[in-house]
Amino acid sequence: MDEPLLEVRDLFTQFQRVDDVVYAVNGMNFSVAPGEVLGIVGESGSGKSVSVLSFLGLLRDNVKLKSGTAKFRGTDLLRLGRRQLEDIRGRDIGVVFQDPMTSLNPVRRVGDQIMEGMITHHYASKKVALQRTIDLLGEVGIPEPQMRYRNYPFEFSGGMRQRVMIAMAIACEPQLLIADEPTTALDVTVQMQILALLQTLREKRNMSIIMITHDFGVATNFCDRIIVMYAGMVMESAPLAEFLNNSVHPYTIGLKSSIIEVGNKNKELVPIPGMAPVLTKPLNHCPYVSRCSVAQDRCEQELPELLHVGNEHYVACHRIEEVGIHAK
Amino acid sequence: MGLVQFLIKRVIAILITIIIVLAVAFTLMHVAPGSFFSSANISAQMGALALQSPILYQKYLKMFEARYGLNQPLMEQIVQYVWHSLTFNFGTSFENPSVPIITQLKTAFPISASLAVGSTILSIIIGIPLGVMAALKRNTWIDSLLTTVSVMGQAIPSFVSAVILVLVFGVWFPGLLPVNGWGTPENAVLPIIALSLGNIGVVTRYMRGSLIEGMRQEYIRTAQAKGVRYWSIVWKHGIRNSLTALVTVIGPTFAFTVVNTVWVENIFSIPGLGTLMASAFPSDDIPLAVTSVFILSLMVMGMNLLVDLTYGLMDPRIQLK
Amino acid sequence: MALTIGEVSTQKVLRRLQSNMAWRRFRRNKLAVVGLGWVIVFVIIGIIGPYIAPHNYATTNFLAANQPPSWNYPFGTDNVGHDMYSEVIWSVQNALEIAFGATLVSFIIGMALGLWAGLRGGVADMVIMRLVDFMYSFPTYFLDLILVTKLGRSMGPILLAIGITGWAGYARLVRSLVLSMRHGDMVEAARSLGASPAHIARRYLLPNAMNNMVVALAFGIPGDLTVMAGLSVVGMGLRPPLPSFGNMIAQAGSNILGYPWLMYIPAGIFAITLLSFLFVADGLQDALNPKGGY
Amino acid sequence: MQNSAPLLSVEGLSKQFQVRGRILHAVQQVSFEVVAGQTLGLVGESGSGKSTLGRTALRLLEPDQGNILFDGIDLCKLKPKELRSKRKAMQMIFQDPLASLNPRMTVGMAIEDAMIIHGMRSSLERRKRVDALLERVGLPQSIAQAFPFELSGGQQQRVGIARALSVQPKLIVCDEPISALDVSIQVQIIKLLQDIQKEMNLAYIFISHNLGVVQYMSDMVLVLYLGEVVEKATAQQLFAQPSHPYTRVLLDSILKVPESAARRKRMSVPPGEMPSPFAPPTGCPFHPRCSMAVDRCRQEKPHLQNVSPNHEAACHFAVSS
Repeated sequence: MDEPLLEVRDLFTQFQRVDDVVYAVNGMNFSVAPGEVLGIVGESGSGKSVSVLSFLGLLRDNVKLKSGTAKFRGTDLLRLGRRQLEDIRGRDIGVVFQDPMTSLNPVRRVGDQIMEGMITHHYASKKVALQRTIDLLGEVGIPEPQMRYRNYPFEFSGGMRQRVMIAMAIACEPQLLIADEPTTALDVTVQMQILALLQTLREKRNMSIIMITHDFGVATNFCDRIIVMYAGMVMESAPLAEFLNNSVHPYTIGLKSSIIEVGNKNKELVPIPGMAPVLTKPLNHCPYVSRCSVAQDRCEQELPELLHVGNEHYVACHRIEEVGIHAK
Repeated sequence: MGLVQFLIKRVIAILITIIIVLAVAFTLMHVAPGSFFSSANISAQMGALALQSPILYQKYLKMFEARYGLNQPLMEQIVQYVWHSLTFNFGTSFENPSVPIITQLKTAFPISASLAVGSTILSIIIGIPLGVMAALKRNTWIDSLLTTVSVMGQAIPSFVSAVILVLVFGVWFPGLLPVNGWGTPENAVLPIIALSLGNIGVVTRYMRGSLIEGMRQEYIRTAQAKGVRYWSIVWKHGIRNSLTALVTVIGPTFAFTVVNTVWVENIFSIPGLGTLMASAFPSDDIPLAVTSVFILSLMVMGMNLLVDLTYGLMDPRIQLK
Repeated sequence: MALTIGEVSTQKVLRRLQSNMAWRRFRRNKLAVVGLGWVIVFVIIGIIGPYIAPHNYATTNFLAANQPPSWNYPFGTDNVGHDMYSEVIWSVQNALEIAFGATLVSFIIGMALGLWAGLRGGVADMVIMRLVDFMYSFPTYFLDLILVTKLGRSMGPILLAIGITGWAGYARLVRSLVLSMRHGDMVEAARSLGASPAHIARRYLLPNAMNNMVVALAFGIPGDLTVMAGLSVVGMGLRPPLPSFGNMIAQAGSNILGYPWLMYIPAGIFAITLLSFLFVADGLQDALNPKGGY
Repeated sequence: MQNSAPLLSVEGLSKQFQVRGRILHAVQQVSFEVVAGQTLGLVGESGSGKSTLGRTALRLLEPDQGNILFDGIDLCKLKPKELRSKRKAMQMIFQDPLASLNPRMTVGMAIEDAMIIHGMRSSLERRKRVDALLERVGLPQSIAQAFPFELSGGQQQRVGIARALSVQPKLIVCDEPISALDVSIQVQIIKLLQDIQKEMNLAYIFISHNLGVVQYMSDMVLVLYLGEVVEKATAQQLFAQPSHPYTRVLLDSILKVPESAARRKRMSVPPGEMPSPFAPPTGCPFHPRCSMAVDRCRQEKPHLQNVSPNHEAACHFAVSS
């Protein structure tokens, strides 16, 4: 396999709140190969966004602890100073956020906002950057870009705003694009347009994408590899084919049988009982144990490790053998 | 195009406000029982004359009535008064009948205006960097110090800080700066300081709050994701956006500054509108009192108009509405 | 998380818990606590003042005029021999009447008009908001001056004047609170339950607007105190010898070079009082409207 | 299927809003029926008017046109007081349960409030009923003393359901009741809604942008586009034979978890975005995005017509396709 573009090992992130500490990410491990599209799937509070934003230094300032390594092309991002990290953000790694309305500065022209990154990184001169901004707007599918670059965000529709965000993220031709729930705020038809756009851009540039989403449909149709997160941990990680056919973790299986889809009217929906744990204490056992149908004593005592079970397939479960056999 | 329409609308609104205020003030001052012009008051003032010399009394009464238009129907009096005021024809005061009020205003108004405007500008110039500092050093000792000091500045009225300044520069260190009068640039120093303390507090606190709020917005994170340098983010996305919001507090702040000017002028014996007012009100010199109020209110309304315009120019979302 | 409390009267317990949380946040703000202490002392002096003041505020004694602070006259005397100590004590009472009386008048007018405008909408809203804009477009202090000229320079008229000119801010606040809630899911849910407008106002709107209102009220008090004293500065405050901080400060101003103590003490106490009210208001703001978790 | 008399029958319902002088036709000429014990699904993208329709059908918003017959009574003719007392038969569940609950009421008080409004039972009985309701929606009784913000999203939605049930309604409008919830919680809530529907013979109007959920829940489905019904069919027919091009575009845009890696969906680009509801296109509202559009579609507005029994579509080509 290729040398990974990004390799994250043992990442921990904690937040200080007024009265307590939130253990948001509890030992996250994953890597992204050049050109790969990785999907990180999880429910709210599973730490899927936090884990990625934390090594990019994009979290608010109440982070209490950040540990582990996040090697991007050999450089550990967690060891970089603010200035060095700024050099990488926007130039080598672009980010698209969920809500394009609040993620754009409402009182600055979109053209200026797109040019800002290029000028910061001395990627292009002002004049070139302007031309490139217009080209980018055209490339992401905004009609009449030579007029529209002077508009303000509120003059665009939701889908168009997200296109502007994407143009901004790819302005300096990054090798890695992080898309944090980029279609969650959008209607299904627009979601499809945005995903199609991302796919085209990726193919043209051969950049890697990390797609953070709570939507299994989006992840499985868009990504090459899927990571399922729960309580700040990776529960299961597998290449798409393996994930679709052989996923074994009780949580993954529970989620799969909770998905309500068109055409599955007769599918038996099996709800996962209970709710996600409150992460105000360090984890010392499997976080899924209280909701798991196959849990044993051991699951309440030990934290499961992420183990390789073959075919680039990783699972964090004490009951892996029993479950695995059961699932097949 | 939208802006011109907006401007016309606002000017009309101001005109209506002024007319209402003038009409109400006139009615209150001239007609309501107990006013200077009520028959009870007139007979009390001139009763003795009526007994001594009824003819002279009648003559004086006629003159008095003609002079203040009392012989006309009330509605006409009001209309006339409003029209006169709008054309800056204020007549003469009771105390000083030989000098038209407009002449008095010509010296007093520039003094008050320069104090109010000067201190507003000074407060903005000083308050913004202090507010930015407090916001960026949030929850440190610098922040607590700045916040506490600005609360104190806000809480202590200008007439109290003015007397403290008089105490300091009049009693403790006399001769350093003049503590009363007007005419030299030095004369303006202490009054402007007294006026500005509170406003600096307001601007600092507002700027702090709005910058903290602004730096929490998601577009800040977007700028960070683009790799934009910290200070560039603070300036381009934080401070610039906060300034737009700051413009909106300048209106009310200026209104309060004008009131404070009245007080400070009295403490430092500055011959501005406030001093005129302080001599007019207690001695029931109604034309002068109402006129000073009118001029000062006009100043406030003018500033409000300017503020609205600036806001309209700064925020593209308003322009296009 | 879900609380487990005994079976009895849990609602009251919870209310207490909630107010405890607010109190805990308030207590964290040291300045607010100190301010509250001073406000309490101030209120007590205001109530018992007439009984503890050694002299009547109007008692003059020319033999003891212009004395610096001494054992007999702790705050000194002025040019007609008023005991400043007694004068300060009497002034506290007047200040309190304004602080709570005038502010309350404004508050009640503002709340009523704001509720009316926000709930009824339409023409009522338009008229009230025009009135609010009107009150906002020039300093109400000038209106107070004109009103006091008309109504007279004693306690009642001044209180009334300040009260009936100061409501615009409260009205605007209540209206905006009501409007923000009126079209929100909470009120929609209550309406879909079949709640009457009166029920919605009483059980949903007012309880949720109250915290903001209390904070606004607290911020209003120092403002009204300042305006009252400001009337004295241009010679239109309480008619002397009625005692007020404004009068003392205005009078001392003219004698400051000769008898500075006449200024130190009243101005100092007045400033500390205003600060205390503002710190308390600030503390209430943090305690009642905490913004987000982190 | 349509044998029993409908519980709710809506005819020609229209609702428009005025936004800064411009008229927005949020709902236009919509007719439908809801049978007791059954579910009517409303689907459409944001801005299609589905939420407005749900609210107008309950007369929470005043309709501009149309009739609403609920349980044999014309809702539009009721006086406000009569309407309020009728509300206990028709309830609502919201997308954001936290926003729909009063933050100053405990869960118990919130559920009780509905009973208080309708003058139900003594306080003791109310409490008993609160306990019973909490148990029914799967919450522990101790939660009655908690405040809404202390609960998880799923728990909050259960409280919303308990409150709606407290007055024993016949119809509940569910406005995106699960779209704010996590996948694993969604199924819990769906199951709960289905169970109580069976138990209490409830009718639902189920509003959602998620076609899968709508298919799962509904007996009949209305597809809305720019405030108009473009297709109306039994759930079975709609998903088996979508007749309106818009319905087909919607169904095409859905990303299902594929059975294998080879069968994942090609991201085809459905054309265009929903036009501004302020300036809807002439003729068929969908024509600018429709691959089949011809001149006739640009000029002539298609009306709902039968495609097959219980299946109508508003498309000039509906029958032939």
